[in-house]
Amino acid sequence: MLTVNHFTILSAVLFSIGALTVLIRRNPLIIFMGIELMLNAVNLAFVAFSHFLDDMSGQVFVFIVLTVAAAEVAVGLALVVAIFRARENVDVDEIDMLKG
Amino acid sequence: MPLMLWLIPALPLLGAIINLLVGRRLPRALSSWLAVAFMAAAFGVAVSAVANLVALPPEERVLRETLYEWIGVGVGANSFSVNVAFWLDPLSAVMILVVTGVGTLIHMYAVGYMEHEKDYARFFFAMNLFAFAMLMLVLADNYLLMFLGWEGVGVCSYLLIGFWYDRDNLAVGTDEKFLSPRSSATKAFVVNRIGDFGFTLGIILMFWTFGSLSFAEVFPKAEEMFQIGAPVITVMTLLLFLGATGKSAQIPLFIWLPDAMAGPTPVSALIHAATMVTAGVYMVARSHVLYSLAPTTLTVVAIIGVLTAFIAATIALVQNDLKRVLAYSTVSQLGYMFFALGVGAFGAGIFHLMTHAFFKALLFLGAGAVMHAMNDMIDMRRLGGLRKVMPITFWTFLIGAFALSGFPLFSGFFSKDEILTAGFTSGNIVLWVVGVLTALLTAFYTVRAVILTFGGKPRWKEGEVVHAQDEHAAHGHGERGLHPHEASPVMTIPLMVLALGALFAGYVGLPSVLGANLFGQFLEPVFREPAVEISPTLEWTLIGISTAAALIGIFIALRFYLGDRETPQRLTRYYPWLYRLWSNKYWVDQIYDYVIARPGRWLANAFWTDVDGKIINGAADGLGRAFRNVGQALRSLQDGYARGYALAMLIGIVVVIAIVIMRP
Amino acid sequence: MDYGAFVEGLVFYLFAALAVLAALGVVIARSPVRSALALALVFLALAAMYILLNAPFLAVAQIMIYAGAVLILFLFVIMVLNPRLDIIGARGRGQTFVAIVFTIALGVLLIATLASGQIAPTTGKFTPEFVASIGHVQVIGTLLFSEFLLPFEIASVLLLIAIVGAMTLARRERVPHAESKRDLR
Amino acid sequence: MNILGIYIDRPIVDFVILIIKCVVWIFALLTTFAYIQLVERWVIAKIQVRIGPNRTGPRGLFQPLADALKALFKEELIPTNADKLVFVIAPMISVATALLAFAVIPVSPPLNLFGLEIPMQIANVNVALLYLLAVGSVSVYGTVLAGWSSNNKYSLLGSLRAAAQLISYEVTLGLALVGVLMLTSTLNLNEIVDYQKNFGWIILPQVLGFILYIIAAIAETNRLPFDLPEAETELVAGYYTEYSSIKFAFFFMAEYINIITVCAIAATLFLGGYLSPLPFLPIVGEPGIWWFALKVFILIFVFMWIRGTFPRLRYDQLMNFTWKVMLPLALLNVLITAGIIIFFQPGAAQAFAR
Amino acid sequence: MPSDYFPLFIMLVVSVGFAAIGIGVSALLGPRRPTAIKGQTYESGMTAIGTARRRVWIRYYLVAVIFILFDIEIIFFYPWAVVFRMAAEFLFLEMALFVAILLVGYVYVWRKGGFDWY
Repeated sequence: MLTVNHFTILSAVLFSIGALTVLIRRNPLIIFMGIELMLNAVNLAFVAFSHFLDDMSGQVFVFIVLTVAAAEVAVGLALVVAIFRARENVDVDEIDMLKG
Repeated sequence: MPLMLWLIPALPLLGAIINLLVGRRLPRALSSWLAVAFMAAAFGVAVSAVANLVALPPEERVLRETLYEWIGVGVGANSFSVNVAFWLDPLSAVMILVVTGVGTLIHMYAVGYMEHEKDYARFFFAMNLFAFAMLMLVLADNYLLMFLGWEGVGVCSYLLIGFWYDRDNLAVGTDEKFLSPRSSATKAFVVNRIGDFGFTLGIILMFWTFGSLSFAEVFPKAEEMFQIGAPVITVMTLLLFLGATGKSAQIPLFIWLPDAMAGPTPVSALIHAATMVTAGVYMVARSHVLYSLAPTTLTVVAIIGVLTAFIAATIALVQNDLKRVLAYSTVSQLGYMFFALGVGAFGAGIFHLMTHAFFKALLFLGAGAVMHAMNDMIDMRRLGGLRKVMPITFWTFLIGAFALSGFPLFSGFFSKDEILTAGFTSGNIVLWVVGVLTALLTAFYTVRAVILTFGGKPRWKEGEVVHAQDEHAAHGHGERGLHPHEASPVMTIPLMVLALGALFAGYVGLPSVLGANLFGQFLEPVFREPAVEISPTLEWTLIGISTAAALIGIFIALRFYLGDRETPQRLTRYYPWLYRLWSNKYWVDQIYDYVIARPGRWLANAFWTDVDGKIINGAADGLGRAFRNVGQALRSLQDGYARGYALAMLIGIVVVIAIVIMRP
Repeated sequence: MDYGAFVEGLVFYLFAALAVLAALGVVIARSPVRSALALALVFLALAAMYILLNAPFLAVAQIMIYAGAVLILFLFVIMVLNPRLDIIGARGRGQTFVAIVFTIALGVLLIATLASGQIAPTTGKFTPEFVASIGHVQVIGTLLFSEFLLPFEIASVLLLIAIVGAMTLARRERVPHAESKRDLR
Repeated sequence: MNILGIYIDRPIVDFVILIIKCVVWIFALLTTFAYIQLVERWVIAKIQVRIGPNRTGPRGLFQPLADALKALFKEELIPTNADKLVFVIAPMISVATALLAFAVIPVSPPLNLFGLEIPMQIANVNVALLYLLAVGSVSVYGTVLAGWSSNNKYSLLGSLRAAAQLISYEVTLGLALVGVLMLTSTLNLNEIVDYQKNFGWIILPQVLGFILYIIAAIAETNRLPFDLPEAETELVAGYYTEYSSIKFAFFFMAEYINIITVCAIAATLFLGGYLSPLPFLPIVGEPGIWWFALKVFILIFVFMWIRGTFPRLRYDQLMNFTWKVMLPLALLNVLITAGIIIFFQPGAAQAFAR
Repeated sequence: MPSDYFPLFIMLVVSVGFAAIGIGVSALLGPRRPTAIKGQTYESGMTAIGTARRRVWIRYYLVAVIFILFDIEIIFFYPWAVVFRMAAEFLFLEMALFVAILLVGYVYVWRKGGFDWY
């Protein structure tokens, strides 16, 4: 029998891997992918809880998250493209204008 | 049929949005007629809503419709919620019919009047938006939503007074200098803000006292919790009344209304005569439950009302600008309405509000037609003889003038008479005497305006080039000199319809000796006024007195301006101080300037240079320096690498989760 | 033996393993295209999870939007920019090491939290039987267009902003020779 | 929770039947692909007044077999600088998604064989239509990755063009089907066919939707006049320039199976699926599958006809066409359908009975 | 029910298996004699110049962005369409608002030349 823990633990593992991707990769595109991975992990948890609680709100929420993620990727990648065109470079470690 | 109250404000709003977004791209006729169409549609919906209302038995005549919860805080006993909800009872029914009905006519008139303006889309946008705000104001079922409309009409009024923001002033053909439209708009806005401040305080106090702002909750609670004369209610009503004096141009805040004439004439007609300025009257009438609990406030309201009526009437006597005469007469008539409210005759006040909307809109539109014909020249000293040139305008204007002066059997006669009767029976004989005197003055200056404008011989020459405002003249037809002509049907039809209203609107509220006061009965479920029983003899006497006042005023005016032309000048010579007093409007503007504006400016300067410059800036700079030093120290932690920050965040999250888990 | 539970478990562990391995692939793949491919596998595995969780509509939406649109956009950007193959690791090895340690700590803490918790008894009315009787898409549609109407409409505003934002950011310069090129046709 | 449902009663039998069905489906599709491709050569030859294949076997009937054997035995070439893993995976994605898409299409009413009722589709799922779109969007990967991994400029351009075209037309394709859903209120293909049993073919109220769908489908399958991605004159052969042997055959196979699939979807959604066009005719035997096949082949013939007749579009015309013409038309179709439903309520009884 | 989807899982396994077997068999049967020339990419018979790992036109990215947003629109349309009959007029208004807002973006893209391919 599968329980909610099966899915939430999988979700936790995927989330951690997503976080790791964000932290150790230098290519902003792959960092972005890590973020998508984290979002998906959370979605999985939502759907799992939604299923095991017999409540659909979680699923509708995931549906909305899909929309938000798509919009986010569209704009985020546009930023990457813009930065790349300005600096001919997509290494996040060389984009350090946040420096205080 | 489902209730569609929300449509009434929504339709003008839609029109406003369309004109805002695409109005400039649309053909001129489409853009302007669209605005008219939305107003007419709103009128249609309003009529059907009122029909629904009337179909109910009198005691149950309240229709409510909640759109959604606007603000909701807390649950249970201490919760506070404000809904976007509408409330239609006989009082708001009268208001929406006036606003949409008269509004539609004025919009239609404006199509002709604004024909040559380049910014017609902006104009109709603001007009429709104004109608939206005004309808929100009168349909709101709570004070906060009403305040939304209240502020909304203020903003629209600002936009419309300053419509010709690029001009200097409008006194065409004379050397008289008035405030420029933009200054007038600012003045109106600022003066209104003072009133609004009181209104806001009143609302806050109300919320503090009752925990609610909705009519349905506040009024029963007020009657339950407080005795007549309770100080809280008195303060609250006084504060609300301060708001009303701002919006409805009463002493001490009446000074903005005459300057508001700098806006286009349809604006003056719609906003500064028929609707917006009556918002204060409506608000006080709406809050009659509260006011009935505060006799002190009622006395204040009555005194302020009568004083305003009298003072404005005296100023109107000596104005040379036709629109300004009408503006002061508006202030004066609003004073009458407050007088009625102040003596507890709420129904009479609303009755006068309605008849006034008809005839004053009519008079303004007539004045507008004259301006249109005379290249914006509005100085009565240079008009005259227009009777032959513009017959329709003349006759309709004359009807409006008779209604305003209270000539028997015209609409204004009935409503004014009802107010005076109520004033007399309430026992305030002094106020009543001043009211009657004002009625006499009203009749005088009204007829004076008619004669100077339309009667006698022309004081202008055909083809004469008047000194017109530069770019306006270029858009109008000023360059070709004066060729007065009757206005086009799109302008005269509203005039005629309004004239019918000015003639017959009074017959719904006949005095008891002549018939039934249908209007009063209609409003009765709202106000629950006890009908004052007075003897027919007394009533006939009072009717006779007000008739006499009107007739005497008219007679003097005829003597002065048709017969012996020397009399006015002689009077001016004999009583120069009186003339100066009136023509300088009691120096109220100057007093405000010395008492408030200059000290204010001085104080602001002091704050700016000393307090702000030395104390606050010094403190801020010092703090800034301190932060900068600390920041320099911390700077080394911020290496600017996004992933470093992300890692720091992760570490923080891990630590927090760990702490949460480890905690027993 | 309960075949149903057996197959269910089999499918779950199969796709769970696929998801975790593919996710690791995202982290360690050298080429961004391969990372994207691995991510696509994660998305497919998650779609399978959604089916196991009786949410088939979300499963297809997941594939359509994430695999079919979002990742395609990634691939396009990779090809438009063609960044050089990059190496794992931050500027210093220290940061990578710390990151790995703390990510593992995060995972362990999350799992510990989740495993220790007990799910509340079901209260909702959307039991699998109920959803099956109406249809999953129908249920989602009904909810989305009644209870969640506002988020739905706001989503359109969000998408509008995204369109405008992406257009403005990515297309800063208008090709000056556009007209002349048009003439050449 | 038991996910296998019906399989509990007779799990092994059903499982075996399922495996057999999958294999049968794949081979049926491959055979159809092979002979359609042959037929197309004949048809195009006729249109272009040529002769067409006639050497291998009687009238060239063994030509497909010969092609298959050749593909298997040829040397496979992988460019030196290619990303080899991705290079190999790409054709697999293409062919697997093509095969997967067909799985939800009901080709006939359930068949009675040896006393077992066997549904004539691999999976009867409730989100079938979305599933088809989802599989379609995944198949884009095959194209993009093939072009990118080859490390060839023509291939890269071809694959980008192809992908841009595919995703652009996918929007219209998806929107063109919305009208059907509004009428039938379901995404399940069997239920859509049932709806047509009661209320007539959907093509009648959905003419515009059908036309839009067919145009988008032609573009989705990279057929002339929308075969820009593989335009020989500009891009050599587009994204599969570098492919040879079985991998090339896979792309070819995927393209034709996709043609079959889109035609089968059109037949199911708009032309009554396996239903007889003349329901009052006495039914002999189990004709559903033959009606279905007939409809699909007619549609495929239309595809061939169009290919033989129209010239290739220019790429800018192609993109303009979908975004500026097809997309508004598809929205218009939704609007029209909404109007039809609101004012005439066709098939209302069934929709509310469900 | 998840069990409805089990056949798709089997079909996935079988199709991928088919593809893998095809590649494997071909690799076994076909000859393999790679040379440097064979390993070159085909550029119309000329020697290949440079690598194909270069940047391509930004417009492809723009198409993909526009596609994403319209893909979302479609995925919203489908559940809408299947429940459309439940409250046709009301749902129509809801979707009309949604589409109207998106159409603003569509018109924006059109006006900005996002669909022009020159």
